Amino acid sequence: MTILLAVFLLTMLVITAVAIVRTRDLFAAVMLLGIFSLLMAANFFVLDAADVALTEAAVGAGISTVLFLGALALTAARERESGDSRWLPLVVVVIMAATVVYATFDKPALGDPNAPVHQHVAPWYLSETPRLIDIPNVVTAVLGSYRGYDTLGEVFVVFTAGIAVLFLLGSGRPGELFSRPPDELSTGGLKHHLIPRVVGKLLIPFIILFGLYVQFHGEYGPGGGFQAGAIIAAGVILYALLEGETRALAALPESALKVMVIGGALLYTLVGVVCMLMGGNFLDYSVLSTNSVAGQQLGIILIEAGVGLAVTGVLLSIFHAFAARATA
Amino acid sequence: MTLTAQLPALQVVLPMLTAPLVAFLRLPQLSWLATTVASATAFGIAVLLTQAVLGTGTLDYAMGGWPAPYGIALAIDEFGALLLLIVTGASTIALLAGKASLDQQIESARQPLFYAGWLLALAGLSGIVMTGDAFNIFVFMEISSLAAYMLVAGGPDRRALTAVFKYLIMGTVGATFYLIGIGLVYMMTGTLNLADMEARIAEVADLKPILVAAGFITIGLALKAAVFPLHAWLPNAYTFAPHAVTVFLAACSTKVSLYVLLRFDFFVFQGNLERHDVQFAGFLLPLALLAILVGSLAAVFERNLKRLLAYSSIAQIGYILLGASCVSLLGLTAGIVHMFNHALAKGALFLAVACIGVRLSRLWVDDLAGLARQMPWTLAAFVAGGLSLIGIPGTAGFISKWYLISAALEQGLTGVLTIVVIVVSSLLAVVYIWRIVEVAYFGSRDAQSPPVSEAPLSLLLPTWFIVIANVYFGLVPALPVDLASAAARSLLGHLL
Amino acid sequence: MQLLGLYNYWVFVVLLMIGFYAVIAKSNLIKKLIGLSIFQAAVFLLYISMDKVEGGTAPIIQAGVPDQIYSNPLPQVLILTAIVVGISTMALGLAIVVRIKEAYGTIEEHEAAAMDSEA
Amino acid sequence: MSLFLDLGSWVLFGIGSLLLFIGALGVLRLPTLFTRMHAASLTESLGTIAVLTGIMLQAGLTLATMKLLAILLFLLLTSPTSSYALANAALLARNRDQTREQADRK
Amino acid sequence: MTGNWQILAAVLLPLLGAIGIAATGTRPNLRETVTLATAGALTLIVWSLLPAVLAGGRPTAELFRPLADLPIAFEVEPLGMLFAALASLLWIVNSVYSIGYMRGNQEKHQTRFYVCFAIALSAAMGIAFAGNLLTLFLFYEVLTLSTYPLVAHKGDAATVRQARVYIGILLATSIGLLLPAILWIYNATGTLQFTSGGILAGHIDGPALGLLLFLCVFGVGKAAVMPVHRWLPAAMVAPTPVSALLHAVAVVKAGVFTITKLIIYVFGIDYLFAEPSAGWLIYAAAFTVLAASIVALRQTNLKRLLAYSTIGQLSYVVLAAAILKPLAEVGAAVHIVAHAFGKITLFFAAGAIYTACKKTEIDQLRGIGRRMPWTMAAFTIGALSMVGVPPTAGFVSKWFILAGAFQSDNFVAIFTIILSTALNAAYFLPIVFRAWFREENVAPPSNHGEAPWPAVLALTITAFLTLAFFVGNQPVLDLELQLVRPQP
Repeated sequence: MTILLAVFLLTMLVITAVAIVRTRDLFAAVMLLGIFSLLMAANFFVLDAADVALTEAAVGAGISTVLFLGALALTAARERESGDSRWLPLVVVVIMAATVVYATFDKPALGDPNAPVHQHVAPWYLSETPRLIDIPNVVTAVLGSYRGYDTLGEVFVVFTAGIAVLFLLGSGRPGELFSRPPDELSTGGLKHHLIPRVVGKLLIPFIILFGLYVQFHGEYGPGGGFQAGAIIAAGVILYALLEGETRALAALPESALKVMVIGGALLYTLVGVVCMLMGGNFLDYSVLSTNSVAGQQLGIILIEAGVGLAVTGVLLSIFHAFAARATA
Repeated sequence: MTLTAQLPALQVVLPMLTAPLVAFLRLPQLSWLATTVASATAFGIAVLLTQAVLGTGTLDYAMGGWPAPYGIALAIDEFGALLLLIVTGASTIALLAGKASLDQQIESARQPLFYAGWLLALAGLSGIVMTGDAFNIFVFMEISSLAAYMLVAGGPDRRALTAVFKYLIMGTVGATFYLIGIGLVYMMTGTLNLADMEARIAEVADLKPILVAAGFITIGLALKAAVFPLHAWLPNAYTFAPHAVTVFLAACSTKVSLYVLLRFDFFVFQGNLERHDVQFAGFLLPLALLAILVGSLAAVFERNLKRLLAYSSIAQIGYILLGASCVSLLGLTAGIVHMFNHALAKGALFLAVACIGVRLSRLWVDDLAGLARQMPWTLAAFVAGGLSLIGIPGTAGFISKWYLISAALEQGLTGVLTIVVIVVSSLLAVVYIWRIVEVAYFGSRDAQSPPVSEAPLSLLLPTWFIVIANVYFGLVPALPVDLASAAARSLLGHLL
Repeated sequence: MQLLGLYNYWVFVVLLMIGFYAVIAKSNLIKKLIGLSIFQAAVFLLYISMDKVEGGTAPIIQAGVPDQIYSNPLPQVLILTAIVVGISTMALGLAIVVRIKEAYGTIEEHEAAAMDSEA
Repeated sequence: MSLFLDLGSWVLFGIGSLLLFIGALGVLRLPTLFTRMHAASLTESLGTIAVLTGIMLQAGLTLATMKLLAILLFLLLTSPTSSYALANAALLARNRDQTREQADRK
Repeated sequence: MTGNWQILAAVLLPLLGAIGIAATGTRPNLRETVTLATAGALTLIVWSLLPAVLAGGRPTAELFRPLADLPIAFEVEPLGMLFAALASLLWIVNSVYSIGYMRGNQEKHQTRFYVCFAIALSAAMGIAFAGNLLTLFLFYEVLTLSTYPLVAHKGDAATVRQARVYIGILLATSIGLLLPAILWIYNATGTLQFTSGGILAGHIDGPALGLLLFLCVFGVGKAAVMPVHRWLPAAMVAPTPVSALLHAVAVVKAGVFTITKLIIYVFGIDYLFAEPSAGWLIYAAAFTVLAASIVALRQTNLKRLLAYSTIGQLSYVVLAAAILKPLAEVGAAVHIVAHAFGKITLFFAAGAIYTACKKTEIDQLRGIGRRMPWTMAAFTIGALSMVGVPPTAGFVSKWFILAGAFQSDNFVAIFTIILSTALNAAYFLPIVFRAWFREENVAPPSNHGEAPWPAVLALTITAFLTLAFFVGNQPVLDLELQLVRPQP
């Protein structure tokens, strides 16, 4: 039965992708991209990847659509035809497709349990986690502890994106982060749209609450720093859309954003450094407390908090950077 | 917890720790100072690591305390140590020299963010070089690329933006190709640790996904390393980036991607795919030869000084690949040594360009007319760097030319073609360096352009330090040659 | 199950190609970025379709159930990281597009190139 | 007792899917934007309630039911608001076009 | 930094001198004294090595060790000793002359001139004492680069174009041909050390040896063998002391010295003699001698005439070396000395004439003998030495080369020498005759007398040396005969 659902979702994916590429109206393309991410999230869920589905939905559908719309507001909304030939790209693409299809001939079939992927590293994770770290969600265990160095790199990718956008779209005036000071920003929001404001004001606290739930529920069910950061950021962005950026900046001022961005990145690195100081290797949480399993759990909670802080701070800074940029 | 045992982790953690601290500082001077100190300490650590590696061979460090295939393990061998020296050295020199030129090109309010980006690029590059995990390479490659896009986008000219956009698109496509490559290899071997992967790849070696994976990885990394047909992003990116950034990136960013390419092709695939060396040489040798010729020719006809040196960089990358595609101990040593020597030669040249850039706004070759009289020391440094690029004996360039030609001689008949190409491109290098020497020394400065004074001492001293390093490593190249030959021996472990 | 396996990879190939085509053929910078995100999304599909085990569920170990088959957690961790890398690159790309619009007045690559060639 | 619950959920599923089908048909067949939106909002409100209550009956008094209840409440709040926002935007856009047409015609 | 201190001093002293000259750039007199002091000290050091080498010793020294088994090392052997002694001696004379010339013509950039001069001499010393091919190649390139600013001294468009030809050909031949040859030798034999009797025996033979010889001979662009000679006339745009340096003291001599050294110490005389594929060298040298002499006939500019005569004379040395007989090798060495003395005198004379009355064309020189008797006397002695008339040095070297040729019945060599002697006479003697016995046809710009005294002093010294060498050539012969007799 699930085969039918999976095939349906995959076909919808392809249709949406083709629609995205063909449409000339960029606004429609961005909306379709949102739907594309949602379908992708559903697909991931069908393939038993709950954490990834949540991330794809929160980050892919939520934040990326907001960013694209922010950019579209500052640039043109319609694509002009370039007119140069279509054949060369098509030929290159077809050759590429042929090589990749050539690769899929003797690969293991989907889901067959004795594929090499399931023989080597994965069973160790599944069998050892209850003994070593003892948290139900193995994905968070691998993300936080076994491959914690990857996730540290990941936080710093987000951090780099944050400072890069601030560098490009920032104010260039000492002390101010965004290109227009808070008082000049739009205070209107959807002032005269009563219904969205009322419903929005009702929902925002629950969105933030759900974000915190996802943050701290990461060890037990799908969730974690990235997803929580995205959800909380989405909540605050909704507030900014409804009440105008000035109020949003009043709620979470520039200094708060700076602290969150720096705090998140530093928290993660300092946890690693503390582990070094206490005798283990970098990011070896078992030295954090007397009992190694408790140490691991403490470590994971701390770094997830660091990730959550950093991601929220960065996503909000990026949104404000785009929003505060004066429309030319 | 002995400090030396923790050094591998400290190498990456140090710049990572300072980046957030520097990002939102009020005083731009303080951010520059902090960045330079961090970069200098990173260079110090790199030197210590190199000594340790020369002493005891490969250094292993399990991240998070987890054993190799399950956790992420750092593995620093001679090849990695050499690259570490190049990356941290280039960053330190570019920062020391670049202060004056950066103060001109980047407004002071944005400088803290800029220097934070610089530190992240340094952390990313040194992270790639040390890690022994395939996916970890991808993550750090993304950190260094994003930071590099930011640094290049800092350039004053508006064309820096279109250049950096093309750089971003091609860089991301390259990284994603690499990701597909690792995915296919992971699908067939079930592991991401390079050493473990190399062990387990033997029994699935002849299956189709592995061959296509090798292709994807090679193309993806070739894109990141600006190997000949995929080099479109490099000339504009280096031309319109701020001068200090060009010094840093030109010296080490493409070489790190070449490091990953060589590590994958020789360490992982070499032992297992039986006709791999034929395929590798057959595919990359023509590309390398084309890169050398086209790069040198384009440089001869180029009028913008920085783009001229960028095209010459493409030719030099061709040299490194040429050495590697000889698939012999001497050839690999030549390629790896040339990574070091090219970093020195090109570093000196771009530092000299930075000195000129501080005084002149437009850097076209005919803008340099008669400049040698006003800026004698800068132009002397430029000529010295040029001589090292050509490969005059007594400079670092000569050592790599010496190894490259002797490696080609071992190839028998195809070797003769390689030698002809090397010689022709060296002569082309003579042509484009001498064109600049003639304009600078014998051209006449037209009347109405204002008199130009010599570059500030803070820029000149590091430039001349690198020039003297060029000559020193030309006469006593023991350090890079030992590291390179040990690296070549470890990479070719299976063939010997 | 066999059909779905192949279908999954075919969709991966098709999405990869659509994304790659958009990156190469389209001259609008935002359309290129959208193409890039489809291109990366396809790679995510490749990784995640590796982790499915027949009859397995998401790798969340409930204490009660003894011999439950779980899917492979590792590709999921990798893709978690890759998604956030994708979004970061997207954010930086969009910031550059905004700056290009301010500098050149257009976000069409061929128009910007034309303006440069005259200069 | 469980037979009765199963029967109830089956009935609710029947009603829900019927409503969803009618809604989809409406979106396809109806001419203008506003009529289509009317059909779409039909599926969002009633159809969802029926399907979700059916699942809740299946799940019985467990944590999952509470989560389903939260989803139901969330949908009930957001879908009408989004329909309103869409309609409002369409209305504003249409007025703007008309005023522009009148201005052109004058 | 180990080994015999004199050798290291000889190579590094001019560099110190160069720094000294650069430092004292602002005070001309102090700068001149530093130049002369360095030149004097260098000659003393180099000549102090003479007794050791005459006694058959081979002092060695080492500077750096860039490649594992290839140090930058020096080993003094008779040929190198001769070249070094010649170069250091003539540097003193040349410095004296250039002081007069530069002051006389108020040339600008004089500091740069003397600095590059000193560096060039240091490179010449390096080439002379080189113990292996790598060291020789290193100093060979330094010589090319340090003489470029000298050639492009005037700095106007024409000079720069000619300087481009100069640097282009020299760098192209050295990187293009010589470097691959060196690497081929290193790759085949595993060593680049100069050992008497050659190192190629058994490693490279048959047509490959001919090809390697081709690479070496045409790789050494400084020897100006015919197709790669274009740079020498192009270098005439330089001021005369530079041309004197290029022709007599350093650059050309280095080229020919390198080829002789390669033939003796890398290829080995007997090994090359037995190899038929190496026979082409004699024809190339002969062709160069004849063609250069014929072109010299039609030259109107005095300095270009001397340039082509030099190309011819140089190929004499290559011809002598190519005869591959011990006596001919000695003749080659002696000809290096003889041509040095003769040609530097001729160039000094040309420079003096230019300084005195700005005349450069041959037909302007009618009757100049009476105005500048000392200069023209020296010019005559130089010309006679070029032709090879008995009292001059030229005769001695041609005597030995002919002896070598007869020893191996090499008729090509004999015929070439005789014909070229006739051609030399044909283009030198008319100038001398017109200068003394014809009336002035062109009114001189000023009623000028001799050139400034340092110039005249220098050219009389070299003229005297040309004559003295005819008599006192015994020490040089003993030095060179060591090449022939096996090592004691």
